[in-house]
Amino acid sequence: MKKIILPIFLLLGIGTSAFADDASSIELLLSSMDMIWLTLAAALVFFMQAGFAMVEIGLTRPKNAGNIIMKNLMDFAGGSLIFWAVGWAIMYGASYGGFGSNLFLFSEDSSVLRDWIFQVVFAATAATIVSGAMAERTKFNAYLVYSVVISGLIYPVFGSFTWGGGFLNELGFHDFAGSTIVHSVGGWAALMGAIILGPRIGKYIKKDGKVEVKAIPGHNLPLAALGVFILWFGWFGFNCGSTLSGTDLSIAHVAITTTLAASAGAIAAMFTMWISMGKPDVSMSLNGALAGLVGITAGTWAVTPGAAIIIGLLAGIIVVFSVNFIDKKLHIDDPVGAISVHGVCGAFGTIAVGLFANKPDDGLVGLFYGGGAGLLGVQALGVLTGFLWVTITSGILFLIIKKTIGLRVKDHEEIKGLDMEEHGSESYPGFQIFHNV
Amino acid sequence: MKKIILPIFLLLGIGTSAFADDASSIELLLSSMDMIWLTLAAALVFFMQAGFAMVEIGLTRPKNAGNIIMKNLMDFAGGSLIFWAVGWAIMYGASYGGFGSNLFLFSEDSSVLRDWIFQVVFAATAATIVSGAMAERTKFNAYLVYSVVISGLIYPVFGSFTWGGGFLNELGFHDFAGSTIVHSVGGWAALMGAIILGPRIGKYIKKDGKVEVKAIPGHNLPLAALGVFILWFGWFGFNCGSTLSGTDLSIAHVAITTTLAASAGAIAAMFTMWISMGKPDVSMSLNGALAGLVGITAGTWAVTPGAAIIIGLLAGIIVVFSVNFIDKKLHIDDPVGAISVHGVCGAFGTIAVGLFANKPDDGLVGLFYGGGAGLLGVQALGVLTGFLWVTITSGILFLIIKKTIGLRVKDHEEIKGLDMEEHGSESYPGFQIFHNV
Amino acid sequence: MKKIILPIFLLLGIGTSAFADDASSIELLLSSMDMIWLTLAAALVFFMQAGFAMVEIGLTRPKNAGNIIMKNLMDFAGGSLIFWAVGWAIMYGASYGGFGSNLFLFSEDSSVLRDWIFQVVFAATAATIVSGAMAERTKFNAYLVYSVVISGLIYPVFGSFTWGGGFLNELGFHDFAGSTIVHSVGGWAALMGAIILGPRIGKYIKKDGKVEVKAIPGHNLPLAALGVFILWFGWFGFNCGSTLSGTDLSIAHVAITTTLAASAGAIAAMFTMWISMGKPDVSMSLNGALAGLVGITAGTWAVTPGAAIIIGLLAGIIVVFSVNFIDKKLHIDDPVGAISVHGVCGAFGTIAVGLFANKPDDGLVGLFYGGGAGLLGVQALGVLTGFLWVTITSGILFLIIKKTIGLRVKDHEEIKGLDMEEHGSESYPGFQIFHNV
Amino acid sequence: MKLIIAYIQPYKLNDVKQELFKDGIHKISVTNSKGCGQQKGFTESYRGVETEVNLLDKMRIEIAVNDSFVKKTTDAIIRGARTGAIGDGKIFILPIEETIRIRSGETGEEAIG
Amino acid sequence: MKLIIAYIQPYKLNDVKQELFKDGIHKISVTNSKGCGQQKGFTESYRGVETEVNLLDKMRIEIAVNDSFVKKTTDAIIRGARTGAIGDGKIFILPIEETIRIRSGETGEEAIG
Amino acid sequence: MKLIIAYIQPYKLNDVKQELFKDGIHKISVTNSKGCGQQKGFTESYRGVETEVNLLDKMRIEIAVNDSFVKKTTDAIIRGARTGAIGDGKIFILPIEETIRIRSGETGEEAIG
Ligand SMILES: Nc1ncnc2c1ncn2[C@@H]1O[C@H](COP(=O)(O)OP(=O)(O)O)[C@@H](O)[C@H]1O
Ligand SMILES: Nc1ncnc2c1ncn2[C@@H]1O[C@H](COP(=O)(O)OP(=O)(O)O)[C@@H](O)[C@H]1O
Ligand SMILES: Nc1ncnc2c1ncn2[C@@H]1O[C@H](COP(=O)(O)OP(=O)(O)O)[C@@H](O)[C@H]1O
Repeated sequence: MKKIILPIFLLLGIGTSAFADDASSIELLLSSMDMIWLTLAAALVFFMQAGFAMVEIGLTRPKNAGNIIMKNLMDFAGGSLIFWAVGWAIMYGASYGGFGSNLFLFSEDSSVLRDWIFQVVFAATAATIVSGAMAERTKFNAYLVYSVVISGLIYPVFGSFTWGGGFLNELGFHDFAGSTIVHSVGGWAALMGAIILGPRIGKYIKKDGKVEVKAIPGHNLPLAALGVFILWFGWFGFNCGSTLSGTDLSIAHVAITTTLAASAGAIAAMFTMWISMGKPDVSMSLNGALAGLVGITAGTWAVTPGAAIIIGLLAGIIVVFSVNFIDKKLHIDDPVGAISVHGVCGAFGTIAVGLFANKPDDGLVGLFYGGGAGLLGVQALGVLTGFLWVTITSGILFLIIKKTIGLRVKDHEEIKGLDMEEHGSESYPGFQIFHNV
Repeated sequence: MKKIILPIFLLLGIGTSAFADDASSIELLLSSMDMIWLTLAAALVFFMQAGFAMVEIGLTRPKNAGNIIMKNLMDFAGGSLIFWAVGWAIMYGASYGGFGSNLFLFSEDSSVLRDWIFQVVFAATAATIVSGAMAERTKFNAYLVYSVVISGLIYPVFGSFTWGGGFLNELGFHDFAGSTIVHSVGGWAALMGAIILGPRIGKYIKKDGKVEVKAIPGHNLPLAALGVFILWFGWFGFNCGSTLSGTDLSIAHVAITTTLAASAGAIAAMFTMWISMGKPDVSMSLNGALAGLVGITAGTWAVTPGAAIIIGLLAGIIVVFSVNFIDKKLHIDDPVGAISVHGVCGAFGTIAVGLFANKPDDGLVGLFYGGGAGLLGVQALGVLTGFLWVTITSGILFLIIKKTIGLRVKDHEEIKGLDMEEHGSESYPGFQIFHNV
Repeated sequence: MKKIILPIFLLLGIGTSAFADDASSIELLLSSMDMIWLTLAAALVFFMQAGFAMVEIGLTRPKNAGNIIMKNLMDFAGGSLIFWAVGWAIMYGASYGGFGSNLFLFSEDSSVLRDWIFQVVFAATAATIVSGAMAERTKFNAYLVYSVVISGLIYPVFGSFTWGGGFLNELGFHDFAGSTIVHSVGGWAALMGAIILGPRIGKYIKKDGKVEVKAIPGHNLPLAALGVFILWFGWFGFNCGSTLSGTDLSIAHVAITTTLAASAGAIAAMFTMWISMGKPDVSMSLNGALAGLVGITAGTWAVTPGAAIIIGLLAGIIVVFSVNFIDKKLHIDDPVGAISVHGVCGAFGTIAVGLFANKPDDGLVGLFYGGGAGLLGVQALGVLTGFLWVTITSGILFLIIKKTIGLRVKDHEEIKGLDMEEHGSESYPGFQIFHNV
Repeated sequence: MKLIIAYIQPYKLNDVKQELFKDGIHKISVTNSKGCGQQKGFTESYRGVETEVNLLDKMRIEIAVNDSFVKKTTDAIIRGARTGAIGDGKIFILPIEETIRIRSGETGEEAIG
Repeated sequence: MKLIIAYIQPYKLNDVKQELFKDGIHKISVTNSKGCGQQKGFTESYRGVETEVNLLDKMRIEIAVNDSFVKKTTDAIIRGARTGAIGDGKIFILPIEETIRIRSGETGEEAIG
Repeated sequence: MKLIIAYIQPYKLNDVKQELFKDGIHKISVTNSKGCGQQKGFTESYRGVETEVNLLDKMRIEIAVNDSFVKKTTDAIIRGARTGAIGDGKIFILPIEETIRIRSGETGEEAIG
């Protein structure tokens, strides 16, 4: 297939006769719309990996930046290979002709391939969410093992209950683009990881029986902000692409609810901090935008723009209180707020569908629109199932890793930084860095 | 709407019968093309927010980076909510069934929603341009107020004169993607903001009656460069998307004139600096690329590739002289050159349409192509109207803010940095920073 | 063409009658699919410029960052102008009505314009690859001259042999998206540039007759990682766009092989380093992802996902050994590994088509699929032709530059940094930098 | 008056500060430094090339005190910084001839505190 | 010969330099430093957690002068750095026993200027 | 005991270190500094505005040695740092009254090495 020659060919003569067959041309066009739409959406979602990496780097210390790069690169790399090998077969095998025939992606059906490329980037997103919560103290090889298991097993199995057509799907559980299926799955695994790992040295200081909570400031807010913008940008693919069809005219509706909820989340988080702490905090406002995005992801298709703003506002408030609660009360050390942003706001967003959904034609009507508590119940069930499935399986996984190869680096490695100890080099040689934490 | 299940459905049987109705399929396809085109273009334009943020961060000092993040995040967040509430109704209400019925976006018409998502990102662009010119000294709450008013009132009203179908539109004013309507609007508001704020401490030193102009170098050129690449990338959506239709075959023409003008602008600015100052300045060359982009935005559809190069070259030269003039003669302190890039080059580009337009079939012929001075006059009128509308309204706005909540931070806050004073934290803790300016 | 008004127009009445003519609507739709597909793909490939810039900045020293920005900006700017003037005519003139009629892009045929915008970004990619290998010691004006010649002559001539329809194309040489045509062309020019320039001061220290190889660590791994993610993202446009048609249903296949090969490359490079050097090196793993991408680029359309993984793995291993060999044995100083990533892995990937191709319907069958050595031979011939053409022409070019305006900065300029000496300013003023190398 | 210069491990800074504060020493100046001493360097490797790094990050503390405070100050530093491992650092004591407080122009023993 | 060490507010560096130049003192060395003294620290807050920051950015200036220049130099520093507010900084004067100019090998009073 | 303070060109640090190591001096501390001396500054220009930069990057080396090592040390520094051009730098020698090794509490001549 050489460049340029082909399209010219098409334009000269052959085209017209071939396309006389209107029906088949239309069929081709319809397929092609889905093809380019999902491929471009997949590219956008892929790019979110860069966003996650930048957010995590920005909100942690310079001595671990290289390690964070490696985690974010390798959870995608390993995750996509394992999803190719078995993950896809577990998640969608039932819908596409059985588990066995979907191992190693032997299909040559362009629509299967199209769906695969769009799905693999979601699996990788779920995996990479965890990285942030476990930052600055996790052994690199342990992280590699974890990331393969979540992409190859934990995520796909829960996916098979839902998008794959399993029991939650049959009950009418609605999670359009993955508030629960992707974000909460990542968020709850992050929760278990952060608990089992324990906090970074110096985060919680015991003093006269009381625990003093210390801030460990992120070292590069511009990178963190860039990461958030990249994530928001990628979310156009994440949510809009989840129409799964390029000829679905609800695409703009999805884009609008996504955008408004993110905006509302950022504003709500900012004012919540401003009022409760006295200053509009930068990194928390960034978290607020992400909270709005995660919160709207389940209902983006089913709620009105106005409802999206309310959901975003609530997510932005929730994320602040959740981060505070997890840090100051539970003393779980989550450097980037992944548990709150993805776990908690993902759960909230999924339940919000049961309140705000307004698609009577599709049988999706939430409590506030007179649909009763039925949908709400199903949504809550989905959230709960996800929570249990992930906390149990990822908990077991992290404990096994802890007992075998070990989950956490040694104290002196943590103090020195994972870049030096795990990867043998620094990330910012040349810059003078004040390494007192 | 659950994942995967839907498209499979389409592929099995139901598809063929449903699509037997070719005409309706074609209708759907045409609508879908517009839908995915404008949504993707909107995503690209949204991403320009990241570009603006990175350019502004890169060209200012490290002590204000967090504040810049907040401004760029919040002008989008606040701007999109106010555009949802009233901005859209002001700008396009007349075309879509009246002001009243367009408040709060109650429409469920997919084509309206599609247009809205594409338009909101333009409103946010106009707003965020101002941020750079007012960097490092503006009170954060004042900025929030400003950004809501420009996105909710100043921009939409001028938009209603033009794209909204108002009097300038009826006179034949041609501004394809917004050299004036978006960029100059932002640029002139930036001008008023920078004047009313006054320069940063240490920028212009009075000495024996003469004013000495000092450089306050930007602290992170790599981020600034990244920002410019992001903006250029986003401009593919900004200009090409402004065909407003995915089945408009002039898309590639627009892409080409955009690319060539940007290239020419970068080269022209570089050589202008090289010749006049002795060295090819980095940040000014980056400005040159943006100048070319802004300059071509009005005429991108109407001029030939060759003319685009000329426009880009001129914009690249103009931006250098304009930056110098504004800094060294007018002593208006614009840290990123926003007034010159967006205001001046936006005006120039709009007028250039009157010179270079070459679309006789559409009645768009510029002076150099034998179209006489008619178009030129209309273009000039549009530029002038924009200038007056924006300078007056934004001038009043900034003065009101100044008299009420105050526009500028206190001196000691400026010296200490807005990150510490307005947001209570640093953006680069860990890095050793030489804070002597 | 004013905003919004047009689509509204379409929706009201006129639409239906106009579209009664189904056949012409279908024709329009097919053209539009190609139009938006190639324009969006071009935008993605354009964005790779940012990726190249960030990788190069990240892997070099802070004192040269501004110079690297300028090189990466200007090779695109200059390259696109020269490609407009003559490059396109050289490369594709024969296919589009002759050399003469393709100078300065006077065509108004939308399909020609569409192809042009997609091709120009490839020319710029080939050019910018060289920048990394010549980083930190090349005179800026010499680089400008080089970049114009490669985009205007060296790349287009080789392109005319292949994609342009020349002899290699006629022999059946298959390089889908440019492993050889783009990447090796850049890589071999990089090789000649690095040889003729000589190493950076302090890279190879002669001591008692032996040469000691020193590391000159890159100063900003987070930026380098961001660059790699941007490149990978852009590769969705680079490879998938090379279907050259938006209605080619192999797009997802291309996306999948691209993604899997990149993942495999990253993993292979990481483990190769881990096993051979004891630690999973960050920058080499990043190179591994790029190696996988470059390696799959030729065969992305023609090989299965499984074969793509194998190709990626091999590319990831090869790049490590190649970087080591070039550095430690040949003592050619290539700061970013461009020669290995683009030259060597590009050649490998092109040859891999002769081994792994599996498209019997198109006559593309590799050795391992029973296609015999025929294709392999043609592929090898293409690789060799590319190598000879580029090394000879670029070698001559660099030597001429060396003898005339000079290729390399003076020693004291190199020590002080190109930012100060060539551009008169620093890239990170404010940050404390440890300038001992 | 003496100038006490101490090189300590960076991550011990907070402990040292606390010990000093406990003993009423509130005025200190801290600088980023790189040092090499008995503590061996380490090997970094970058893209497969090994590099011996023997300049390690250290904190350099400067405290000017009146003579009677010297012992108290060095004791506090030692309490905060000692781990018993190589790399703990050194303290150097230099004579100061005069001290001036910029704000008030006070000099000598008054100015130091 | 004396070594004059001064800690000043970072943003006063240019003023101090100018005052020194006016008085013919052209040789100085400047280092980034963090200090804590009478000037109170401030509270940063990061993600809702308050942190007391009591190491503030300071500039550390070192000037080696011959004995006759000491007064001139400290006066110039004070002129440039004094605002009258807490945090203005300190000057310490230490004895130098020998000075060597690396380029020429000159020593003593000749070398210092 | 003496404290040897040397300001050198940043890119000469490796040479100086090597010369010191050759002569058995293994303990040094290095700080980033900016200096201005006989070496003229240079003109940067940013967006068309010229700025005189007269603080140049320097390395500040501190070495504490016993009296008998002073000559050896300064000679090694000079060998490593001298290019003969302006900007090579200076060496200052100050008296140390006491040295303490934090790890062991040793003091005096024992502690320094
Ligand atoms: N003689 C010296 N001159 C200058 N700096 C020294 C000297 N001795 C030690 N240092 C500084 O103190 C740090 C710790 O010294 P080291 O010998 O590693 O500690 P320890 O004595 O605890 O083994 C060194 O990295 C160096 O910065
Ligand atoms: N005794 C001291 N030892 C070391 N550094 C000191 C001492 N006193 C003051 N400094 C330095 O001087 C800076 C200014 O001191 P401070 O007491 O705040 O100023 P002022 O005396 O004007 O109130 C401090 O931040 C610190 O860096
Ligand atoms: N009197 C001094 N006081 C403080 N620092 C000095 C003094 N003289 C020289 N320096 C430092 O030494 C550096 C080199 O001095 P310079 O006069 O340029 O070298 P040279 O004597 O070789 O010409 C200066 O940049 C400054 O940091």
